[in-house]
Amino acid sequence: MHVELTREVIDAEGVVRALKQGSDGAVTVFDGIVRDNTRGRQTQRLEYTALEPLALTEMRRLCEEAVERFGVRDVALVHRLGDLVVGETSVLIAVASAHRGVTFEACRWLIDTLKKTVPIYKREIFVDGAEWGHGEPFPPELVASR
Amino acid sequence: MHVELTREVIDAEGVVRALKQGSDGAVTVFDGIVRDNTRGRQTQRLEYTALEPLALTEMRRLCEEAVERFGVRDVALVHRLGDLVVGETSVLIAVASAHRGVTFEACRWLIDTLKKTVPIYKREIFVDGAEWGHGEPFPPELVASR
Amino acid sequence: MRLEVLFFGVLRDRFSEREELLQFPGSTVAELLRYYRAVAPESAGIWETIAVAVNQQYATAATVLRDGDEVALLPPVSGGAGDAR
Amino acid sequence: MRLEVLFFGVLRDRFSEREELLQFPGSTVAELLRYYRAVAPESAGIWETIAVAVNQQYATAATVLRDGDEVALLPPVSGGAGDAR
Repeated sequence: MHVELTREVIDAEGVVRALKQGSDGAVTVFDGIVRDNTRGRQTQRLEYTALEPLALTEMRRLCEEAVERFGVRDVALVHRLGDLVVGETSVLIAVASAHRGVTFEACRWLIDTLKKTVPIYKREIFVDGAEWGHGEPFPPELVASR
Repeated sequence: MHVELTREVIDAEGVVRALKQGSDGAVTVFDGIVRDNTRGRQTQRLEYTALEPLALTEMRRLCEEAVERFGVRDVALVHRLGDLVVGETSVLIAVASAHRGVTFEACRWLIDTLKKTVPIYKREIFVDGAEWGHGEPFPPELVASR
Repeated sequence: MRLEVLFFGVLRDRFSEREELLQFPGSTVAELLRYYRAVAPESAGIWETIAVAVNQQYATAATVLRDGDEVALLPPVSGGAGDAR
Repeated sequence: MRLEVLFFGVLRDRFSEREELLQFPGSTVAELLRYYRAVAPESAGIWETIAVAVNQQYATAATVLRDGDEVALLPPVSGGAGDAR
Protein backbone atom coordinates (compact mmCIF):
# COMPACT_ATOMS: atom_id res chain seq x y z
CA MET A 1 0.00 0.00 0.00
CA HIS A 2 1.66 3.16 -1.23
CA VAL A 3 0.30 6.35 0.38
CA GLU A 4 2.11 9.64 -0.09
CA LEU A 5 1.91 13.41 0.06
CA THR A 6 4.52 14.98 -2.17
CA ARG A 7 5.71 18.36 -3.43
CA GLU A 8 7.33 16.75 -6.50
CA VAL A 9 5.72 15.91 -9.83
CA ILE A 10 3.88 12.59 -9.40
CA ASP A 11 5.48 9.78 -11.40
CA ALA A 12 2.25 8.06 -12.44
CA GLU A 13 3.97 5.37 -14.45
CA GLY A 14 6.33 4.51 -11.59
CA VAL A 15 3.49 4.30 -9.08
CA VAL A 16 1.46 1.99 -11.31
CA ARG A 17 4.47 -0.16 -12.20
CA ALA A 18 5.37 -0.62 -8.53
CA LEU A 19 1.78 -1.59 -7.72
CA LYS A 20 1.35 -4.39 -10.28
CA GLN A 21 1.91 -8.04 -9.37
CA GLY A 22 1.56 -11.30 -11.27
CA SER A 23 -1.85 -12.11 -9.82
CA ASP A 24 -3.38 -8.84 -11.09
CA GLY A 25 -5.61 -8.90 -14.15
CA ALA A 26 -6.83 -5.32 -13.89
CA VAL A 27 -5.57 -1.94 -12.78
CA THR A 28 -7.84 1.10 -12.72
CA VAL A 29 -6.12 4.46 -12.42
CA PHE A 30 -7.65 7.83 -11.64
CA ASP A 31 -5.53 10.82 -12.57
CA GLY A 32 -6.88 14.13 -11.29
CA ILE A 33 -5.29 16.97 -13.23
CA VAL A 34 -5.20 20.73 -13.06
CA ARG A 35 -7.73 22.05 -15.56
CA ASP A 36 -7.14 25.27 -17.49
CA ASN A 37 -10.43 26.79 -16.29
CA THR A 38 -13.15 26.65 -13.66
CA ARG A 39 -16.59 27.68 -14.81
CA GLY A 40 -14.95 29.58 -17.66
CA ARG A 41 -12.43 31.48 -15.50
CA GLN A 42 -8.90 30.94 -16.79
CA THR A 43 -6.68 29.11 -14.29
CA GLN A 44 -3.00 29.98 -13.92
CA ARG A 45 -2.02 27.57 -11.19
CA LEU A 46 -3.28 25.80 -8.09
CA GLU A 47 -1.88 25.76 -4.58
CA TYR A 48 -2.59 22.72 -2.44
CA THR A 49 -2.11 22.81 1.32
CA ALA A 50 -2.90 20.15 3.89
CA LEU A 51 -2.98 19.38 7.57
CA GLU A 52 -0.30 16.92 6.65
CA PRO A 53 -0.08 14.31 9.42
CA LEU A 54 -3.87 13.99 9.64
CA ALA A 55 -4.22 13.96 5.85
CA LEU A 56 -1.74 11.09 5.59
CA THR A 57 -3.47 9.21 8.39
CA GLU A 58 -6.83 9.62 6.67
CA MET A 59 -5.40 8.59 3.28
CA ARG A 60 -4.00 5.41 4.83
CA ARG A 61 -7.28 4.70 6.56
CA LEU A 62 -9.18 5.13 3.28
CA CYS A 63 -6.81 2.76 1.47
CA GLU A 64 -7.20 0.13 4.18
CA GLU A 65 -10.96 0.53 4.07
CA ALA A 66 -10.96 0.25 0.25
CA VAL A 67 -9.02 -3.03 0.38
CA GLU A 68 -11.35 -4.43 2.99
CA ARG A 69 -14.63 -3.13 1.57
CA PHE A 70 -14.01 -4.05 -2.08
CA GLY A 71 -11.61 -6.97 -1.63
CA VAL A 72 -9.03 -5.52 -4.04
CA ARG A 73 -5.45 -6.74 -3.80
CA ASP A 74 -3.67 -3.39 -3.36
CA VAL A 75 -4.06 0.36 -3.85
CA ALA A 76 -1.82 3.39 -4.25
CA LEU A 77 -2.85 6.95 -3.36
CA VAL A 78 -0.59 9.93 -3.94
CA HIS A 79 -1.60 13.59 -3.52
CA ARG A 80 0.48 16.54 -4.60
CA LEU A 81 0.98 19.64 -2.41
CA GLY A 82 2.35 23.08 -3.20
CA ASP A 83 2.15 24.88 -6.55
CA LEU A 84 0.79 23.08 -9.60
CA VAL A 85 0.43 24.30 -13.17
CA VAL A 86 -2.22 23.34 -15.73
CA GLY A 87 -1.92 19.73 -16.87
CA GLU A 88 -0.13 18.47 -13.75
CA THR A 89 -1.50 15.62 -11.67
CA SER A 90 -2.85 16.65 -8.27
CA VAL A 91 -4.02 13.20 -7.20
CA LEU A 92 -3.24 9.74 -8.48
CA ILE A 93 -5.14 6.65 -7.40
CA ALA A 94 -4.36 3.17 -8.67
CA VAL A 95 -6.19 -0.02 -7.72
CA ALA A 96 -4.99 -3.50 -8.70
CA SER A 97 -6.80 -6.82 -8.42
CA ALA A 98 -7.44 -10.07 -10.24
CA HIS A 99 -10.79 -8.90 -11.62
CA ARG A 100 -11.83 -5.56 -13.01
CA GLY A 101 -15.20 -4.75 -11.43
CA VAL A 102 -13.86 -4.11 -7.95
CA THR A 103 -10.95 -2.03 -9.25
CA PHE A 104 -13.41 0.46 -10.76
CA GLU A 105 -15.56 0.51 -7.66
CA ALA A 106 -12.68 0.95 -5.21
CA CYS A 107 -11.00 3.64 -7.34
CA ARG A 108 -14.20 5.67 -7.59
CA TRP A 109 -14.96 5.29 -3.90
CA LEU A 110 -11.43 6.42 -3.00
CA ILE A 111 -11.56 9.68 -4.96
CA ASP A 112 -15.15 10.43 -3.88
CA THR A 113 -14.34 9.80 -0.22
CA LEU A 114 -10.97 11.56 -0.30
CA LYS A 115 -12.76 14.69 -1.44
CA LYS A 116 -14.99 14.61 1.63
CA THR A 117 -12.73 13.64 4.51
CA VAL A 118 -9.04 14.27 3.81
CA PRO A 119 -7.95 17.75 4.99
CA ILE A 120 -6.38 19.03 1.77
CA TYR A 121 -7.23 22.48 0.43
CA LYS A 122 -7.04 23.90 -3.06
CA ARG A 123 -6.53 27.56 -3.83
CA GLU A 124 -7.13 28.40 -7.44
CA ILE A 125 -5.17 31.31 -8.89
CA PHE A 126 -6.93 32.72 -11.93
CA VAL A 127 -5.59 35.33 -14.31
CA ASP A 128 -8.08 37.71 -12.65
CA GLY A 129 -8.05 36.76 -8.98
CA ALA A 130 -7.91 33.79 -6.63
CA GLU A 131 -10.40 31.61 -4.82
CA TRP A 132 -10.43 28.75 -2.30
CA GLY A 133 -11.86 25.56 -3.81
CA HIS A 134 -15.43 24.85 -2.75
CA GLY A 135 -15.56 21.70 -0.68
CA GLU A 136 -18.29 19.16 -0.31
CA PRO A 137 -19.73 19.07 3.22
CA PHE A 138 -18.03 16.83 5.76
CA PRO A 139 -19.86 13.66 6.76
CA PRO A 140 -22.02 14.70 9.74
CA GLU A 141 -19.90 12.80 12.27
CA LEU A 142 -16.92 15.04 11.46
CA VAL A 143 -18.73 18.38 11.85
CA ALA A 144 -17.54 19.81 15.13
CA SER A 145 -20.48 22.12 15.85
CA ARG A 146 -22.98 19.28 15.77
CA MET B 1 -9.75 9.63 -30.63
CA HIS B 2 -6.93 7.08 -30.63
CA VAL B 3 -8.03 3.53 -31.56
CA GLU B 4 -5.44 0.88 -32.30
CA LEU B 5 -4.70 -2.81 -32.59
CA THR B 6 -1.02 -3.48 -32.10
CA ARG B 7 1.46 -6.34 -31.85
CA GLU B 8 3.92 -4.15 -29.90
CA VAL B 9 4.04 -3.52 -26.15
CA ILE B 10 1.44 -0.84 -25.35
CA ASP B 11 3.01 2.43 -24.24
CA ALA B 12 0.44 3.32 -21.59
CA GLU B 13 2.15 6.51 -20.53
CA GLY B 14 2.45 7.75 -24.11
CA VAL B 15 -1.21 7.03 -24.86
CA VAL B 16 -2.36 8.88 -21.75
CA ARG B 17 0.00 11.81 -22.33
CA ALA B 18 -1.21 12.21 -25.93
CA LEU B 19 -4.83 12.14 -24.74
CA LYS B 20 -4.64 14.91 -22.13
CA GLN B 21 -5.60 18.51 -22.93
CA GLY B 22 -5.81 21.68 -20.88
CA SER B 23 -9.56 21.46 -20.36
CA ASP B 24 -9.31 18.02 -18.74
CA GLY B 25 -9.65 17.71 -14.98
CA ALA B 26 -9.85 13.93 -14.84
CA VAL B 27 -8.48 10.92 -16.67
CA THR B 28 -9.58 7.40 -15.81
CA VAL B 29 -7.44 4.60 -17.18
CA PHE B 30 -8.20 0.90 -17.32
CA ASP B 31 -5.21 -1.36 -17.79
CA GLY B 32 -6.09 -4.99 -18.47
CA ILE B 33 -3.08 -7.16 -17.78
CA VAL B 34 -2.10 -10.79 -18.25
CA ARG B 35 -2.60 -12.54 -14.92
CA ASP B 36 -0.32 -15.36 -13.78
CA ASN B 37 -3.22 -17.77 -13.31
CA THR B 38 -6.83 -18.51 -14.20
CA ARG B 39 -8.82 -20.33 -11.55
CA GLY B 40 -5.55 -21.54 -10.06
CA ARG B 41 -4.05 -22.86 -13.31
CA GLN B 42 -0.63 -21.32 -13.92
CA THR B 43 -0.52 -19.18 -17.06
CA GLN B 44 2.57 -19.10 -19.29
CA ARG B 45 1.38 -16.69 -21.95
CA LEU B 46 -1.69 -15.53 -23.87
CA GLU B 47 -2.27 -15.36 -27.60
CA TYR B 48 -4.75 -12.78 -28.87
CA THR B 49 -6.20 -13.01 -32.38
CA ALA B 50 -8.85 -10.84 -34.01
CA LEU B 51 -10.94 -10.38 -37.09
CA GLU B 52 -8.91 -7.24 -37.45
CA PRO B 53 -10.79 -4.87 -39.76
CA LEU B 54 -14.12 -5.57 -38.03
CA ALA B 55 -12.52 -5.37 -34.57
CA LEU B 56 -11.09 -1.94 -35.40
CA THR B 57 -14.42 -0.76 -36.80
CA GLU B 58 -16.22 -1.93 -33.66
CA MET B 59 -13.61 -0.32 -31.39
CA ARG B 60 -14.06 3.00 -33.21
CA ARG B 61 -17.83 2.69 -33.00
CA LEU B 62 -17.62 2.02 -29.24
CA CYS B 63 -15.40 5.05 -28.71
CA GLU B 64 -17.76 7.28 -30.66
CA GLU B 65 -20.71 5.94 -28.70
CA ALA B 66 -18.87 6.47 -25.38
CA VAL B 67 -18.19 10.12 -26.24
CA GLU B 68 -21.79 10.68 -27.23
CA ARG B 69 -23.44 8.68 -24.45
CA PHE B 70 -21.35 9.99 -21.54
CA GLY B 71 -20.36 13.39 -22.93
CA VAL B 72 -16.65 12.85 -22.24
CA ARG B 73 -14.13 14.91 -24.17
CA ASP B 74 -12.00 12.15 -25.66
CA VAL B 75 -11.09 8.47 -25.31
CA ALA B 76 -8.25 6.17 -26.30
CA LEU B 77 -8.62 2.42 -26.80
CA VAL B 78 -5.67 0.17 -27.65
CA HIS B 79 -5.76 -3.64 -27.77
CA ARG B 80 -2.73 -5.86 -28.10
CA LEU B 81 -2.62 -8.87 -30.46
CA GLY B 82 -0.18 -11.78 -30.70
CA ASP B 83 1.80 -13.33 -27.86
CA LEU B 84 1.74 -11.74 -24.40
CA VAL B 85 3.52 -12.74 -21.22
CA VAL B 86 2.38 -12.35 -17.61
CA GLY B 87 2.24 -8.69 -16.54
CA GLU B 88 1.84 -7.24 -20.02
CA THR B 89 -1.09 -5.01 -20.93
CA SER B 90 -3.63 -6.59 -23.26
CA VAL B 91 -6.03 -3.66 -23.36
CA LEU B 92 -5.64 -0.02 -22.38
CA ILE B 93 -8.56 2.37 -22.15
CA ALA B 94 -8.19 6.03 -21.19
CA VAL B 95 -11.01 8.55 -20.87
CA ALA B 96 -10.45 12.29 -20.38
CA SER B 97 -12.95 14.99 -19.48
CA ALA B 98 -13.41 18.08 -17.34
CA HIS B 99 -15.17 16.16 -14.55
CA ARG B 100 -14.48 12.77 -13.09
CA GLY B 101 -17.85 11.02 -12.84
CA VAL B 102 -18.30 10.48 -16.56
CA THR B 103 -14.71 9.34 -17.04
CA PHE B 104 -15.32 6.41 -14.67
CA GLU B 105 -18.65 5.58 -16.29
CA ALA B 106 -17.38 5.74 -19.86
CA CYS B 107 -14.23 3.74 -19.04
CA ARG B 108 -16.20 0.97 -17.39
CA TRP B 109 -18.78 0.89 -20.17
CA LEU B 110 -16.02 0.64 -22.78
CA ILE B 111 -14.30 -2.39 -21.26
CA ASP B 112 -17.60 -4.13 -20.46
CA THR B 113 -18.92 -3.57 -23.99
CA LEU B 114 -15.65 -4.38 -25.72
CA LYS B 115 -15.72 -7.78 -24.07
CA LYS B 116 -19.13 -8.51 -25.60
CA THR B 117 -18.96 -7.19 -29.14
CA VAL B 118 -15.40 -6.77 -30.43
CA PRO B 119 -14.17 -9.92 -32.24
CA ILE B 120 -10.94 -10.51 -30.36
CA TYR B 121 -10.06 -13.96 -29.00
CA LYS B 122 -7.80 -15.03 -26.21
CA ARG B 123 -6.01 -18.39 -26.07
CA GLU B 124 -4.49 -19.09 -22.71
CA ILE B 125 -1.38 -21.27 -22.64
CA PHE B 126 -0.94 -22.87 -19.23
CA VAL B 127 2.02 -24.87 -18.04
CA ASP B 128 -0.24 -27.95 -18.41
CA GLY B 129 -2.29 -27.26 -21.55
CA ALA B 130 -4.15 -24.54 -23.41
CA GLU B 131 -7.68 -23.20 -23.56
CA TRP B 132 -9.69 -20.64 -25.50
CA GLY B 133 -10.96 -17.86 -23.27
CA HIS B 134 -14.61 -18.18 -22.37
CA GLY B 135 -16.58 -15.33 -23.85
CA GLU B 136 -19.71 -13.63 -22.63
CA PRO B 137 -22.68 -14.20 -24.96
CA PHE B 138 -23.12 -11.75 -27.81
CA PRO B 139 -25.96 -9.26 -27.53
CA PRO B 140 -28.98 -11.05 -29.12
CA GLU B 141 -28.99 -8.83 -32.21
CA LEU B 142 -25.53 -10.13 -33.18
CA VAL B 143 -26.32 -13.85 -32.83
CA ALA B 144 -26.61 -15.16 -36.39
CA SER B 145 -28.80 -18.21 -35.68
CA ARG B 146 -31.55 -16.12 -34.16
CA MET C 1 -20.69 -20.20 -55.17
CA ARG C 2 -17.19 -19.88 -53.78
CA LEU C 3 -16.74 -18.61 -50.17
CA GLU C 4 -13.73 -17.95 -47.99
CA VAL C 5 -14.60 -18.96 -44.43
CA LEU C 6 -12.62 -17.76 -41.39
CA PHE C 7 -12.82 -19.52 -38.03
CA PHE C 8 -12.11 -17.90 -34.67
CA GLY C 9 -11.72 -18.83 -31.05
CA VAL C 10 -12.88 -22.26 -29.96
CA LEU C 11 -13.86 -23.12 -33.55
CA ARG C 12 -10.15 -23.43 -34.30
CA ASP C 13 -10.06 -26.57 -32.17
CA ARG C 14 -12.14 -28.21 -34.93
CA PHE C 15 -11.39 -26.15 -38.05
CA SER C 16 -8.32 -24.49 -39.48
CA GLU C 17 -7.89 -20.73 -39.50
CA ARG C 18 -9.55 -20.41 -42.91
CA GLU C 19 -10.98 -22.65 -45.55
CA GLU C 20 -12.18 -22.20 -49.09
CA LEU C 21 -15.68 -23.53 -49.79
CA LEU C 22 -15.45 -24.01 -53.57
CA GLN C 23 -19.03 -25.00 -54.30
CA PHE C 24 -21.30 -23.85 -51.49
CA PRO C 25 -24.82 -24.76 -52.66
CA GLY C 26 -26.80 -22.35 -50.44
CA SER C 27 -27.28 -18.60 -50.57
CA THR C 28 -27.73 -17.22 -47.02
CA VAL C 29 -25.90 -17.09 -43.69
CA ALA C 30 -28.58 -19.39 -42.22
CA GLU C 31 -27.81 -22.00 -44.87
CA LEU C 32 -24.08 -21.73 -44.26
CA LEU C 33 -24.65 -22.32 -40.55
CA ARG C 34 -26.81 -25.38 -41.35
CA TYR C 35 -24.01 -26.66 -43.55
CA TYR C 36 -21.41 -26.41 -40.77
CA ARG C 37 -23.79 -27.80 -38.19
CA ALA C 38 -23.99 -30.90 -40.40
CA VAL C 39 -20.20 -30.98 -40.90
CA ALA C 40 -19.47 -30.65 -37.17
CA PRO C 41 -22.52 -31.83 -35.20
CA GLU C 42 -20.26 -32.45 -32.19
CA SER C 43 -19.90 -28.64 -31.88
CA ALA C 44 -23.70 -28.28 -31.74
CA GLY C 45 -23.83 -25.83 -28.82
CA ILE C 46 -21.47 -23.40 -30.55
CA TRP C 47 -23.60 -22.75 -33.61
CA GLU C 48 -26.41 -21.30 -31.51
CA THR C 49 -24.09 -18.69 -29.99
CA ILE C 50 -21.97 -17.42 -32.85
CA ALA C 51 -22.05 -14.15 -34.73
CA VAL C 52 -21.21 -14.03 -38.41
CA ALA C 53 -19.38 -11.30 -40.27
CA VAL C 54 -19.63 -11.09 -44.04
CA ASN C 55 -16.89 -9.02 -45.64
CA GLN C 56 -15.99 -7.54 -42.23
CA GLN C 57 -19.54 -6.52 -41.27
CA TYR C 58 -21.82 -8.26 -38.80
CA ALA C 59 -24.52 -10.17 -40.65
CA THR C 60 -27.80 -11.88 -39.72
CA ALA C 61 -29.21 -15.29 -40.59
CA ALA C 62 -31.04 -13.71 -43.53
CA THR C 63 -27.98 -12.04 -45.05
CA VAL C 64 -27.56 -13.14 -48.67
CA LEU C 65 -24.11 -14.41 -49.64
CA ARG C 66 -22.43 -13.70 -52.97
CA ASP C 67 -19.68 -15.43 -54.87
CA GLY C 68 -16.28 -14.56 -53.41
CA ASP C 69 -17.57 -13.38 -50.03
CA GLU C 70 -15.41 -13.68 -46.95
CA VAL C 71 -17.45 -15.10 -44.06
CA ALA C 72 -16.10 -15.08 -40.50
CA LEU C 73 -17.63 -17.41 -37.91
CA LEU C 74 -17.29 -15.76 -34.51
CA PRO C 75 -17.88 -17.51 -31.17
CA PRO C 76 -18.50 -15.26 -28.14
CA VAL C 77 -15.55 -12.88 -27.90
CA SER C 78 -12.91 -13.06 -25.18
CA GLY C 79 -10.74 -10.01 -25.71
CA GLY C 80 -9.75 -7.55 -23.02
CA ALA C 81 -8.51 -8.80 -19.66
CA GLY C 82 -9.46 -8.51 -16.04
CA ASP C 83 -12.60 -10.65 -16.15
CA ALA C 84 -15.44 -9.03 -14.27
CA ARG C 85 -15.18 -11.65 -11.55
CA MET D 1 -4.56 27.56 28.73
CA ARG D 2 -2.30 28.09 25.75
CA LEU D 3 -3.40 26.73 22.33
CA GLU D 4 -1.83 26.72 18.90
CA VAL D 5 -4.58 27.22 16.35
CA LEU D 6 -4.14 26.36 12.65
CA PHE D 7 -6.45 27.75 9.95
CA PHE D 8 -7.12 26.13 6.60
CA GLY D 9 -8.87 26.88 3.35
CA VAL D 10 -11.27 29.77 3.25
CA LEU D 11 -10.51 30.62 6.91
CA ARG D 12 -7.15 31.93 5.69
CA ASP D 13 -8.96 34.82 4.02
CA ARG D 14 -9.73 36.04 7.56
CA PHE D 15 -7.01 34.50 9.75
CA SER D 16 -3.33 33.81 9.31
CA GLU D 17 -1.96 30.32 8.86
CA ARG D 18 -1.52 29.82 12.59
CA GLU D 19 -1.99 31.80 15.76
CA GLU D 20 -1.12 31.31 19.39
CA LEU D 21 -3.99 31.70 21.84
CA LEU D 22 -2.07 32.53 24.99
CA GLN D 23 -4.90 32.58 27.49
CA PHE D 24 -7.88 30.68 26.13
CA PRO D 25 -10.44 30.68 28.97
CA GLY D 26 -12.56 27.69 27.88
CA SER D 27 -11.90 23.96 27.97
CA THR D 28 -13.69 22.28 25.01
CA VAL D 29 -13.80 22.41 21.23
CA ALA D 30 -17.35 23.80 21.48
CA GLU D 31 -16.08 26.71 23.56
CA LEU D 32 -13.22 27.38 21.12
CA LEU D 33 -15.72 27.53 18.25
CA ARG D 34 -17.90 29.95 20.24
CA TYR D 35 -14.81 32.08 20.84
CA TYR D 36 -13.99 32.32 17.11
CA ARG D 37 -17.62 32.83 16.18
CA ALA D 38 -17.51 35.94 18.39
CA VAL D 39 -14.15 37.04 16.94
CA ALA D 40 -15.34 36.65 13.34
CA PRO D 41 -19.13 36.84 13.23
CA GLU D 42 -18.93 37.79 9.54
CA SER D 43 -17.77 34.21 8.83
CA ALA D 44 -20.89 32.88 10.57
CA GLY D 45 -21.81 30.25 7.95
CA ILE D 46 -18.36 28.68 8.11
CA TRP D 47 -18.44 27.71 11.79
CA GLU D 48 -21.42 25.42 11.25
CA THR D 49 -19.57 23.41 8.60
CA ILE D 50 -16.06 22.95 9.93
CA ALA D 51 -14.32 19.92 11.34
CA VAL D 52 -11.76 20.29 14.11
CA ALA D 53 -8.60 18.28 14.59
CA VAL D 54 -6.87 18.29 17.96
CA ASN D 55 -3.25 17.13 17.83
CA GLN D 56 -3.84 15.69 14.34
CA GLN D 57 -6.97 13.72 15.21
CA TYR D 58 -10.55 14.60 14.31
CA ALA D 59 -12.36 15.87 17.40
CA THR D 60 -15.97 16.57 18.37
CA ALA D 61 -17.61 19.54 20.08
CA ALA D 62 -17.23 17.76 23.41
CA THR D 63 -13.50 17.07 23.06
CA VAL D 64 -11.65 18.49 26.07
CA LEU D 65 -8.65 20.72 25.27
CA ARG D 66 -5.42 20.70 27.24
CA ASP D 67 -2.66 23.22 27.64
CA GLY D 68 -0.34 23.18 24.61
CA ASP D 69 -2.79 21.45 22.26
CA GLU D 70 -2.61 22.10 18.53
CA VAL D 71 -6.11 22.73 17.17
CA ALA D 72 -6.77 22.80 13.43
CA LEU D 73 -9.94 24.45 12.12
CA LEU D 74 -10.92 22.70 8.91
CA PRO D 75 -13.53 23.99 6.45
CA PRO D 76 -14.97 21.45 3.99
CA VAL D 77 -12.03 19.93 2.13
CA SER D 78 -11.25 20.58 -1.52
CA GLY D 79 -8.39 18.26 -2.37
CA GLY D 80 -8.27 15.97 -5.36
CA ALA D 81 -9.27 17.25 -8.77
CA GLY D 82 -11.78 16.47 -11.46
CA ASP D 83 -14.88 17.72 -9.65
CA ALA D 84 -17.74 15.28 -9.98
CA ARG D 85 -19.55 17.73 -12.25
